[in-house]
Formats: sequence, structure tokens, C-alpha cells
Amino acid sequence: MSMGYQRRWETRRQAGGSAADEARDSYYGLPAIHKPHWKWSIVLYFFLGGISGASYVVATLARLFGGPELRPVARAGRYLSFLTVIPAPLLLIYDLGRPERFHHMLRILKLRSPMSLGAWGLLAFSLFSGLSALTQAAHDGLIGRRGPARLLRATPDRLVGLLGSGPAFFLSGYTGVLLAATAVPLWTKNFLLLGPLFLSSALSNAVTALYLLLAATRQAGSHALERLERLDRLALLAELALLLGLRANSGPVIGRPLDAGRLGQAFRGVLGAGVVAPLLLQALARRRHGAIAQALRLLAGLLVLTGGFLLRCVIVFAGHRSADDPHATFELARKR
Amino acid sequence: MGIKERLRTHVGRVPNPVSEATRQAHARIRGAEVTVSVCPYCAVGCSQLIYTKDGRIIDIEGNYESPINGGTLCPKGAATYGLLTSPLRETKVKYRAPYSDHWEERSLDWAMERIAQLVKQTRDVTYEETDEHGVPVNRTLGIGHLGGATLDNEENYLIKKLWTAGLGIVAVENQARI
Amino acid sequence: MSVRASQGDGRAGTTGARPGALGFLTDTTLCIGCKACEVACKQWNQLPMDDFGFTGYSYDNTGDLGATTWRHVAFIERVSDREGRRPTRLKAFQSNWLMLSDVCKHCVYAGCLEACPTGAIIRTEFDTVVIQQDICNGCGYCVPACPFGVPALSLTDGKAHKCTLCYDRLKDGLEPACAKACPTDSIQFGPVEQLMERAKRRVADLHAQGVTEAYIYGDREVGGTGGIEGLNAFFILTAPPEVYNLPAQPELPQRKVLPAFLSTAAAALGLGLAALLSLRR
Amino acid sequence: MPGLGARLGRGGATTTQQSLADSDCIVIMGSNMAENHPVGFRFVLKAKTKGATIIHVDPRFSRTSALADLHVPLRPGTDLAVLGGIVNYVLNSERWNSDPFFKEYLTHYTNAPLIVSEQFKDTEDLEGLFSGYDPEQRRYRTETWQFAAEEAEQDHGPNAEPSSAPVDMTLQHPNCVFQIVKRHFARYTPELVEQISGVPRDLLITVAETLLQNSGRDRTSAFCYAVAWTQHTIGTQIISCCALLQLLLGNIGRPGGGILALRGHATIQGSTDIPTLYNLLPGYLPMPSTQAGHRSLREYLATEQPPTGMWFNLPRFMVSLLTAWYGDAATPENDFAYDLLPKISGDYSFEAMIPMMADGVMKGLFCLGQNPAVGGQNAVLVRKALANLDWLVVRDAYEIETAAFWYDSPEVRRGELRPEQIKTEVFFLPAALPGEKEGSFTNTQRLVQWHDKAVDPPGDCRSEPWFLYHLGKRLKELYQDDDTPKGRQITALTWDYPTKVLWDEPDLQAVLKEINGFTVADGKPVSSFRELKDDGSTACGCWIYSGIMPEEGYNRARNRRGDDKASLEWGFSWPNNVRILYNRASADPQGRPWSERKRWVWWDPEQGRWTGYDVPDFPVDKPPDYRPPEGARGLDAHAGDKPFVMLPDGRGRLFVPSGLLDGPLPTHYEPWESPVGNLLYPKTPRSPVAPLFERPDNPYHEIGDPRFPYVITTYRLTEHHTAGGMSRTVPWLAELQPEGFVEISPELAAELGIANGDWVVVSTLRGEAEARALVTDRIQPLVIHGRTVHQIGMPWHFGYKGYAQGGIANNLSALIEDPNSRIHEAKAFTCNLRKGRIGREGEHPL
Repeated sequence: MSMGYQRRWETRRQAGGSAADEARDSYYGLPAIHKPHWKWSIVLYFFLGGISGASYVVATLARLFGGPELRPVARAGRYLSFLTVIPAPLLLIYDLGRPERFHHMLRILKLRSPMSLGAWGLLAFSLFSGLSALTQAAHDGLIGRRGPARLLRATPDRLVGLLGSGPAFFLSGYTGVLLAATAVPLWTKNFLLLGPLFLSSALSNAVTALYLLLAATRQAGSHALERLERLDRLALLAELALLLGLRANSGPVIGRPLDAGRLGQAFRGVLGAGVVAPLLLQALARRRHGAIAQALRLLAGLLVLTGGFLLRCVIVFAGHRSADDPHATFELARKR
Repeated sequence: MGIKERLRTHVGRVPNPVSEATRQAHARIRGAEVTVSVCPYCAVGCSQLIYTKDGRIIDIEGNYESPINGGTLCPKGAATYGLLTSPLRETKVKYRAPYSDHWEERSLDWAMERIAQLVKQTRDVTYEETDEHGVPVNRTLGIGHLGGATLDNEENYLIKKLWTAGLGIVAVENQARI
Repeated sequence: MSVRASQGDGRAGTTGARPGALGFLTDTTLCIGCKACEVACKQWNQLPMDDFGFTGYSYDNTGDLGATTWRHVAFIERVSDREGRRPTRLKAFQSNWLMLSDVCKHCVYAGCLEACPTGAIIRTEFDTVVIQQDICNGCGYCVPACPFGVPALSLTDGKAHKCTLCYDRLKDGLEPACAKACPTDSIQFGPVEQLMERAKRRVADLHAQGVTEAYIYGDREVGGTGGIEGLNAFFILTAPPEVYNLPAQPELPQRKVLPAFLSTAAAALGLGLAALLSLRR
Repeated sequence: MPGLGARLGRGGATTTQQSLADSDCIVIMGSNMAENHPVGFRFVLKAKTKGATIIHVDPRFSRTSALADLHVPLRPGTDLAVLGGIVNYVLNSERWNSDPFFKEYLTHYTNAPLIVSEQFKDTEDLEGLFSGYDPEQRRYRTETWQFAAEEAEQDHGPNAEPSSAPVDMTLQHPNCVFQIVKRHFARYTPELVEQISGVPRDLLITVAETLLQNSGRDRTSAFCYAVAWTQHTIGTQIISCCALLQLLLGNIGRPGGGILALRGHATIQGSTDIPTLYNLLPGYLPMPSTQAGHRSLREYLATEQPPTGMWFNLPRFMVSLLTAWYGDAATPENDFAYDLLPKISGDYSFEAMIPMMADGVMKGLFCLGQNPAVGGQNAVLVRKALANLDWLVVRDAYEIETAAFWYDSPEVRRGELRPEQIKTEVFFLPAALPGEKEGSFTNTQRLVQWHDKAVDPPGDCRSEPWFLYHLGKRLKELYQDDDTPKGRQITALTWDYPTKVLWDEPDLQAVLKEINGFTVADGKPVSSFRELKDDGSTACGCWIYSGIMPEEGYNRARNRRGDDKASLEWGFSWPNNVRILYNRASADPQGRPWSERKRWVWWDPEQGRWTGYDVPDFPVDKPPDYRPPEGARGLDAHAGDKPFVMLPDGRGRLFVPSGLLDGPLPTHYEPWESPVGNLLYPKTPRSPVAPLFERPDNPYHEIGDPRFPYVITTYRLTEHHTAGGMSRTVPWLAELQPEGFVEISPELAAELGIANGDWVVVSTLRGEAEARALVTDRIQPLVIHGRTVHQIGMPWHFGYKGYAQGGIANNLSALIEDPNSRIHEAKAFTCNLRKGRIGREGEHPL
């Protein structure tokens, strides 16, 4: 018997109920498919990878179109992107059953496998993110003035940023495709929504993180912060729409883990505290000034980031739950 | 492998990169010695093939030639390899002295001699030459024997011969009774 | 159960099995639930016993396919009717106590194989699907990518495992261990095309004998649906697939890859535009 | 085995597993064939694929039932009532009375036309008893059971049935066997059988009709049974009733017909042929007994040698056996050392041994591949008996419960007994397994197959021959100067087998040659038992195996050329390589095949001999129209249309004048422990002659004891083997059925508040066992005598060693025997069941 789910006799059974009764609605309630083994490290990877990619995009756009006010945004975005991408491969390797064979991920390139694409995409993006961060560091004089620093300063950072934005978007969104292309009912049922959802959440997380960083370090002016907040609002609204769409699209059986138990609470928490509440708090903050507004924005930012992490937890673990539910599997694969 | 071939097998929509180990894969019974045996479990009488390499059993399977099992086996028959190699298999003589609470390891020779002595002792004490009417019975009821239905015919023959004809042990019984 | 006729996609045959493909026909109507297949498989592949215990699931104490169980016999009791009456006149062959020896389906298009990022999972010269143990790094992506719940990660070696259709034996022209052991020929091994012909004849025979419920699971109508294009290891069943814990019309998960990427790209465009508009001076 | 032997002549299965594929109807009753003989069941499915009807008569819906066309549930212990109902229906059926085949088979091949003595009184007349019952001794005197003409010649002993007994070929004589049988079974109406067994009357009629439709010239039906028939106080009679029915239906000796006894161990047939059994010598020679008057060889032969039939050759078999065993010490002058052979004078069967040990009569015990601490009846008493031994030698591949009883038994675990209180000196000797030694097994169809040695056994593991040979050598040495009978007995024994290099392993080819038989003068093997002599010039260890080594070095058990017919070149089948016994009956009285479809063995008038696919189980040149001359002896006294060569008159016995201790005809009695009385014979509820072991540590439940309201039956699972020593220790099998359990119906579970998977305790006056409850519709309550009787099923494999453990079912069973076979009754007794545990949570079960 595979690991990870309880035997029925450890749970309550009814007196007089027979083995036949237990196999009436499903095969003793046993899962019809195997869920993945993914735990916190993968959830964290999804979260950090999302921020990394999205902050790179934001940095690039800020650099390209933001004018001088947004210079700090571009700078912070490049650093944030690089810092959050560093743990990504480590988290992935840690999750492997045979970590010493991590390099087998780059043995092939398989276009039908989101994970294979993801491995290459992560590699490519890391190069861009690293290059951009180093370039930024060179500009900022953090790595001296000569030798490589000079070379770096000479790189066309806007072009690099433009080219790197492809992989950056990819890294923020492919994880949704990775989940979608499985037999896990909750994920595959929402195959068109997961990528956009992860992308919009990544964007709001990245923007929020940048906002908090810049606000805390007083690096950016109020215009810059306003623009960031505008973007955050749009991303959050997109996320809200996608979350509601996801719940509706899942239906009563496949979507059950989004309603029931702790995961249900968490899902409602993501919606309420992670998306709706920040929107409201931001709106409130816009009508206030000074410390109150700052506190409201800080709270909103923290809620967004927490919600972003929680969202990935909910999607991953509710997926596990739906994989353990044979009714969800059968609902997905029922005769048409 | 050329670079072109390598690209073809390693990059693409669904490439199919076969490893060296896969190319080399083969059945472990290739080139093994084969011995014909009979399943030791029930009485259906399935013929088995025991594959050995370097004096070790590496596999036991059904024998296609048999008109009874035609290569097939039941779960017990299919587990015969496990019967011979289970981690619980005992390969040492164990001895428990009277009133002792533990096993002791003893040599096979010691055990054989001790058993022979005990048989003689018990037999000498309990031997009946005649019954109460003076009819020769030449037997002992002091020793009994159980087992035989999982042993070979030749073994049963030797048991019956030694115990009953040689030592007068009459309470010789096997699982046919149960 | 009645399986609806296929939508008629114009392709001949009931599966997309490649010529010369080898596979299993598991005919549950001949299965006596002896589990010889489970043991023969473990014996040949030297798989350890599972962490076991009494389940109460009829006579099934192994539960499902796993890293160390590559054949698994399911037991479903259908003895009484709703009023608790036990039958005496039974349908021909297996009835009322359903037993099925489940196994990797060796799909014509396999989710696990397409998911595998290392190329550990390959399609062999016999058209079977095998996880190369010298390559697998235990990423575990094949596990949820299988619509039948077949591959699983081993707790001991960290790698994914499943039925190899005895790849090593096939290389030496030997029959897979489970099919060889099966005492009642419930498990039959051979070229899929021949097995499919045999299965159709068998189902027709069963229908003639009053077993009108019998059908093939693993063609393009049921089991091998949604881009899977049929199963190289297929079954004859007499109850709806779900009864045996099998999905009726599963899909190849990788069918979702392209549309999912497209929707994500569209979202990227949208969000990128939103970002551009928000951030621009 | 006496069940088949008494009616047909030999105790072995009459047919082969392969022949089942030729059946038109297969009744599996008293057996769970798909589970316990899965590979044999292939042939049932082959028959089914060709259109045969499969009927499973069994209390439980098992894996066999799932593949059957009819499942006929019955209360455990009522098989004979059901069979009797079928016999009754058949005899009065339209088909049986209109198709001349049945009467032709019956009048020529069975003793149906013979006239029985006027003194015989049936159970019909005596309310469930036959004439000749001695209530004091609980046994029958058989004088009144004889045929009419014999009465004056009682002196000839019980086997003296002259072939000239009066017959009535019209079967009309009121005292002819046929009419007695008909009257005897008239009581077994479908209505009454339903009340006794719970089998609905229309279902019983369906079974009988199906059998009738599939029996006749062109069709044959087979029965498969196993220990669910033997393990009853009337087990022998259940089997004999089946033989009677198959004779009535003309199914014996024919392809696709017959009775297949399904044995549970690899060579349970072989260990009966070459018996490690107290009451037999090899080849079914009776063990000399003072109770039977076997004081000398002359007296032994006088009582046991019939004038006609195969057993007329008894002196040749016996003298050849004595010559094989005592060699030079066996001379014509000393009656071939007959005195050295021990004599029995009581019951020393397995069950009798347990009280002998418990009471200190038996002081030493060898267990060679048997596990009585789990497999023995009243296992609580068995373990108590083991603890009372001076010494115990266990030879096995695993440390089985019997070896570990002194420190790990439920009694020790519960603290009732401590190792320090147990005196038994215990030896555990690791044994070699097949694959590590060579030898032969005799399978369920009497087929002897040799297994070759592949590797040396590990460590101290040794084969049984090694152990016996070397122990024998040591004992011979210890006794070499002892000239009393006990010394001469062992020193006279021939024990000089050539040995092979490794560890001086005795050469089993030499042992096989001794079993086969050889001429003493030149040591050349005999080619058949027909060459055996009664003058000491031949030696033979087991006459029915003669021919297995017809020439030096040619071991026919090692023949490995099968085919799709009789496979005569695969192994060696006793007797004389015959595959289907009594196959003379596959031809009509004139020697022609009954039909083309059922052709097997027939008379070839041109060659003047019997021929066919099989070896004829008949004198090969005796023409069908042969009629014995006056005073003929042995097989010469049989006419050419009498297929049952072992029996004195060559006729299958519907009526058994001797050889069965509980009556010449099968009669239903209730199990010793039953929830209800006997509706057929209320005054005789239980077997009047079942041997009892009435002692405080073996109490019985009275009929209808309210404390023990449930019927329990014990059985085996596909995944395990007998007492578990060879399966609970093997990881791949242990995981498939990892714990002991009992099967109960949802109805009973609801009554007792038990959920699937709960712990329950099953109890009898002998002991208790705990297990998990498997609540399943496959067990059903039956309405018996108008009230609901609940049934409980419990696999008996489990014990306290190995990977898979569980409560011991035999803690519950009792010492009680069938009088003929001395087999116990574990398939039907009464018990109680409650929710809960004996031990604590987390402990392994008691």
C-alpha cells in the first residue's frame, strides 16, 4: 500500500456494515490516482520563483518605461529577483528522491513536459537574473569599478532585461501549467486558470514586496509608490477574478477541498485576507495620510505576501486532497 | 553516438533517450543452470524450474512442460523462492534445556548423539515385548512421531521403516489425519 | 454498463497500439483472485513486502499499486442484493465477487513518460513504458501525471517504480512473470493486436452466455481515451470501471500543456500590459 | 480415504485433474478448489469454457463460488443430507429410470443386484441405527450386514464375498441392494433436506437435474472434494455417499467423471500410500493388530486375505515387505521375522497421541515438518501435552510454534505458564527444503513426481533421509550388543544405503529401488507387483509403487514428457501408471466405448487386449465376456465386466458389507456439536460410533447449548499453507493475508454491534482465540429447523510465530473422530463470539 493515506480501520466504521458496503460508492474510498509527494519546499519554490520572475519583469518595465522616478524600482526589482531565485534550485534539489542526480534534469529537453521546460527555463532565467543583478551591482558600485565591473556596466541592460522578461514570465507562470498537466482533478480541471492565477499572484507579490522594500528604505518617491500600488491593485483584481473562476469551475465534487476543513478555511482566507482585504485596506489608505495610511499599507502588503504563499499552499494541498478523493477522479474522467 | 543522434534522442516533443543500462538489460536467468523440481506446497503437483548460478538459487518458476501446471503457479508456488530464502529461515541447531528460558546453539553432531541417547533411554524404559496375553507386540508407546505429508515418499518410507520396523514406535502419524 | 459508441474519429481499430506492441490482456472473468501475479511479480523483480496489516477490504490487503507492488488484485464483494438476499444462480465465470489484477497500463501515449523531465521513462522496443532506474532522480512528477495511479516513489531508494512488463525478460524472449504464473489465464501476454482480437471474441462469447455486462477496458472508448489512444495492458470487465477503482474516460494530462501555456501567455501579455500602463511615466 | 476405498476399492482419487477438462458438469463440494488448488482449478475453467456447468456447494461464498454457475449454501455438517437428497431425487427421476445406460452400468459394474441377508435391518427400521449395534462399546457387529448366500460361511472372514452370491438383475427383489438403497434414501426428500441443511428445495432439484442431464453414455460429471468432507465425525460416509451417487450415475472410471480428492499437502497421498500412519503398512496393508487377531503371520493372512480380487495377493506383498525390512533376518522358518514387527492394540492416531502425551504415556516426540501447536485439534491441550514431554525434536525450516511453545505460546504470554515450569528438552534441527534435496512427491491424483536437487542446503540444514539414516546408524550401534527383541528389532533392520559424498547423504535412488521392489538374489528391480513372491525371494517396500523403477537407474517418477491426453510419460501414477482408476468402466459391458466422446479404454477384439489412451486398470488380456470357472481365486474369480479389481467381487459397492465401522450405507448424523438435533432420526442425533475423548480438558458442547449458539467452520486461504510454517514466514505471502480474522455476516455483526475490522473473541469450552472481524455478505445465516442459525468462518493458519500472526483457530476445536478415518471434526462445531480482545492493544493476538 502506498504511503500517505490512512487505512480505513483506523477510522470509524459502523457496526454491522460489511466490506461490500465500504466498496459500494468507491473502492473502499481509496484514491484512484497517486498524489505527488510535494511538500513545503515546492510550495516555497512556487512562491519565491513567482516573486523572482515577476519582480524581474517589473524591474525591466520600470527601467524601460518608468523614467527616472522608477529607477529605484528597477534596481530593487533586479536585486529582489536575483535574491529570490538563488534558493529556487536548492529547494528543487532538496525535494528530489535522489538529489545527487539533480543534473539529470538537464539530460534532455522535452517540450511536452512542463517540468523539463521549467528546469531549462529556471536555468535560463537564473542567468538573466544574475546578469541583470550583477549589472545593477556594477552600476551601483558594489563590485568595484574595474575589470568585470566595467564590462558589466557596458552590457546593454535594457536589452538584457527585455530578453530576460520572457523566461521571467515563464518562471512565474509555468508552475501553474506544471500542476495542470497532471491527473490531479483540482489542477487539471482548472488547467486554463492556474497559470494566469499563479502569474497574477506572482505579480502582486512581487509588486507588494518591492513596495514594502522601497517604502521601508525610503528609496522611492511617492509617485513611484503610487504606480506600484496601481499595478498591485490590477494584479489583485485579476487574482480575485481568477480565484472566483477557479472555485466556480471546479464544481461541487472536485472543488470540495476548497470548501471543507482547514483547506477550505485557508482558501477563504486567501480570498478574504489575501486579496479582498488588501484591496480594501489600500482603498482606505488612499483616503488617509501619514502614519495611519502607512500602517494600512504595511498591513495590506503583509497580507498580500502571506496570501500569496498561502494561495500556493492551498492549491497544492487541495490538489493532493482531490487526488486522494476517488470521486473527484471519477468526476473528472466520467463518461461523456 | 553522434551529436545529431544525441539531439534526436534527447531533445524534442517527447524524446526517448535510452540509457546504456537499459540497452544491456537482460533476464538474470540467462545462462543459469536449470533443475526440475516439484512445488512443496499443496498436492496439485506443479512442476517447477529452479534456476541457479554459482551454487545459489536465483529464481524459481513454473515449468511449461508440465501437463498439470503448464508453466503456471499459485501464489504459494510462486513464493517458493521466498520459502527457501526468507530472512526467518533457520540454519542452525537450537537447543533448549529442561526448565530453561532460552535457546542455546549446539553442534549438529552433539544434537544427533543426544537425540540417539534419549531415544534409547525412553525406548528401553517403555518397551513392551508382549501384551498382557503374552502375544509378542515388540513396541514402544513412549515415543511418537508427527509429520510426513510435506516430506518425500522416500523420507516417509525411511521414517516408517526406522521408527516402526526398527524401533517399534507405533504412534507414527502425519497430516493425512488432519 | 453500456459503453457508448465512439465519436468516430475516422481511425481504424479500437486502439492506437503500434504494430508489434506487446501487452497484457487481463480477463477478470477468469480471475480467481489467487494473487499469484502479485507474488510472481515480486519474486522476479525482487520487490520487498509492503508495510502490511489487515484492512478489512475483503481479501485485499495491499490496497493499490505502489513502488513495491506492481500487480495488485482488487476485491469487490457484490454478493447480496439490496435486501441482503444472496444469489444462488450465478452468471457464467466470475460474478458477484469481483476480482481484478491491476497493473500498469503501458498506455499508447503515456502520461508518466511525457511528464518525465529526465528521460528516465522511455518507450521500449516492445512499445512498453519503462522507468530506467539508472536515470530516475525521484522528482516524482510521473506520479501525479498518471491518470491510473500507477508509478510511485519508493521510500527506500527515492526513485519512481512501476511495472516494467518484465523488460529484462522480454529481452530474452521470456513471458512476463505475472502472465506466466497466472493459473487460469486471466492474465494473457502477447502482441496487443492479437490480444485485442482475442478479447473481442471473448466478450462476444460472454455476451452469448448471458454475461451481457462484459466489455473491454482500454480501447479508445473506455480507459484509453482522451489522447491516451488505448492501453497496451487492457482488461475485460463486467462492472463499471469505477467499481475497480479505474477511471472511465481518463485523459492524457499533457493534452493540457499547450492550452495551459497559451492561457498563461495570454495572461502574461495582459498583466505585462497592465504593468506597462501602470508603471510608465 | 476409506470413503472411496470401501465402495470402489482404493482410497485414492479416481481421476486426474486434467480429466476435469472433459467434464460436462463439475460439482465442487467439501472443497474450496479455486482457493486451495488454484492450479488444479484451471481444468475446471477449461471445462467451463467448453460449456460445462460448475456447481459449488459450500456454506461460504468463496473464490470458488465466484466462478461457479450455481452456489448452493448449506449449513456446515449437512453435506450427507444434501447428497442423500440428490440420491433420492436421482433414483426417482424420469431420466434415471428411462435411460437404460444407468441400469446397465449399475447391474454389471456394481453390487446393486446382490441380495442382502434377511437379518439386515436398516436405519429406517431402527430409528437411525443399523442392525448389530452394541451400545456398550459404541460399535457395530457386521454379521447381519452380509449378502444372503454368505450367512452360512461366516468363517471366511469379513472379506469373503463369493462371486456366486445370489443376484437379481431386474433389481426388483425387496432385499436386493438397489431396493435397500432406494428405501434408505427415501426419507431424504427435498423438503426435509431443506429443513436440515438450509438448501432451498428447488435448488437441490436443480443440482440433481443438472447432474442427471450431464451423466449418461455421452456425458460425464465429476465431483471434487477436500477436507471439508473428511473433517466430520461422518466424513468417511459423506465421501462414500458421493461414491455411491457417482456409481448410480455411471460416472466412475470414465473421462470427465469420477471423484477427485483434493489433498492439501504436497504428498499427503504419498504419505498415506507409504504411510506414516499408525494403522497401515506401505501399500495399504493393515498394520498387524492384536485386536484383529494378527498374532502370527498365518493369522494375519487368514484374517486379511480374501479368496478373490486383488487382495488375494496379500501374502506376496506382506512377505516382500518383511524381506525388504528385515533382510537376512527374515526367513521362511521364522515367518519372515513377523514377530519383530510391532503390533498395535488400540488407537494411536494423532488425536489419541495428544492425551497419551498429556498423561505421560508418551515421553518423546518427533515433529518432522508438522506443527501441532497450531494445526492440532484442541491446540490448548496440544501445547499442554508438549509441555509434559521429556523431549521434543522439531525438524523444520522455520522456528514454528511447536518449537517455540515453551516461551511464546498464548499460555506463557498470558502468564499462566512460565518456561521455568516446563521440563521438555527441545531440539530444533534446521531442515533442508525441496530444491536442496531430491525425492518424490505423490500428488492429489496419485502421480509420483521426482524433484531434483539444485543446491546444497545452507548451514546445518539437512534432509530427512540424512537425519534418519544417521540416527538409525547411531541407534544400531547403541543396540549392537542387545540380544533381546528390542535389540534384534533394530539390528536386524536393513539399513545399508549407499551414501553420496556430501555429509554421507543416503542415495535416494537406492531407497526408491527398495520401495519399487527387487529380486533378492541379484538385486534387480521388479518391473511390476505381479513379479512379487511370497517365499522371500523378492523384497518390496511398497507394492503399489512397483514399476516406478522397472530397471536399474530408470526412475519413472522422473519421466517428463507430457501430452494433452493421459500424459503417461509424465511421472508415474500408481497403480501401474494408471491415470483414471477403474477405467474398464469407460467401456460398456461388451468392452466398447460408451460413446465416441467419452472414449478412454476399450477392448480391441483383434489384438485380444484392452487398449486406449490410458493404461488399463484391468487384466489386459481378460476379455469382456470372460466368466470365472468354479473355484477361481484372485482376479481370475472376476468376470470380464467387473471393473473394480480391488474388491472381492469386482463390483462397486452401493452397499458395503464390511470395511466401514458406521454402517453399510451413508446416513446423516449431526456434527457432534450442533445447534440442532437430527430431523431424519431424532433418536439418533449424532454418530453412534464416533470415537470420543471425554476428559476434563476436552469438553464437548451439548446439542443446542445456548452458550454456544453459532456454527463455526474452519478453512484455508489461497495465500497461506496449513499451519503457516511455510507461508506466514515468507514475506510475499505474509503481506497478502497479514493477520488472523474471522468472517461473520452483516446480520450477526449488527446483532452484536461489531464493525468491520473490530477485534472479536471466539470461544468454546476448549479455549479462545481473538481475531479481526471481516464482516461480509459471503457468510450468511441460514434458516434451520425454522430458526436462524448464524455461521462463523475462521481460517486456521494463524499462530504466534512468523510475519503474519493471529489467534489459533484450533484452540477452539475438540478431539473427536470419524471412526473409520480417525480424522477430527473441524468443519462444523459450535462456538460463541463476542466483541473485544483477550490481549491488549498493540500486542500480537492470542
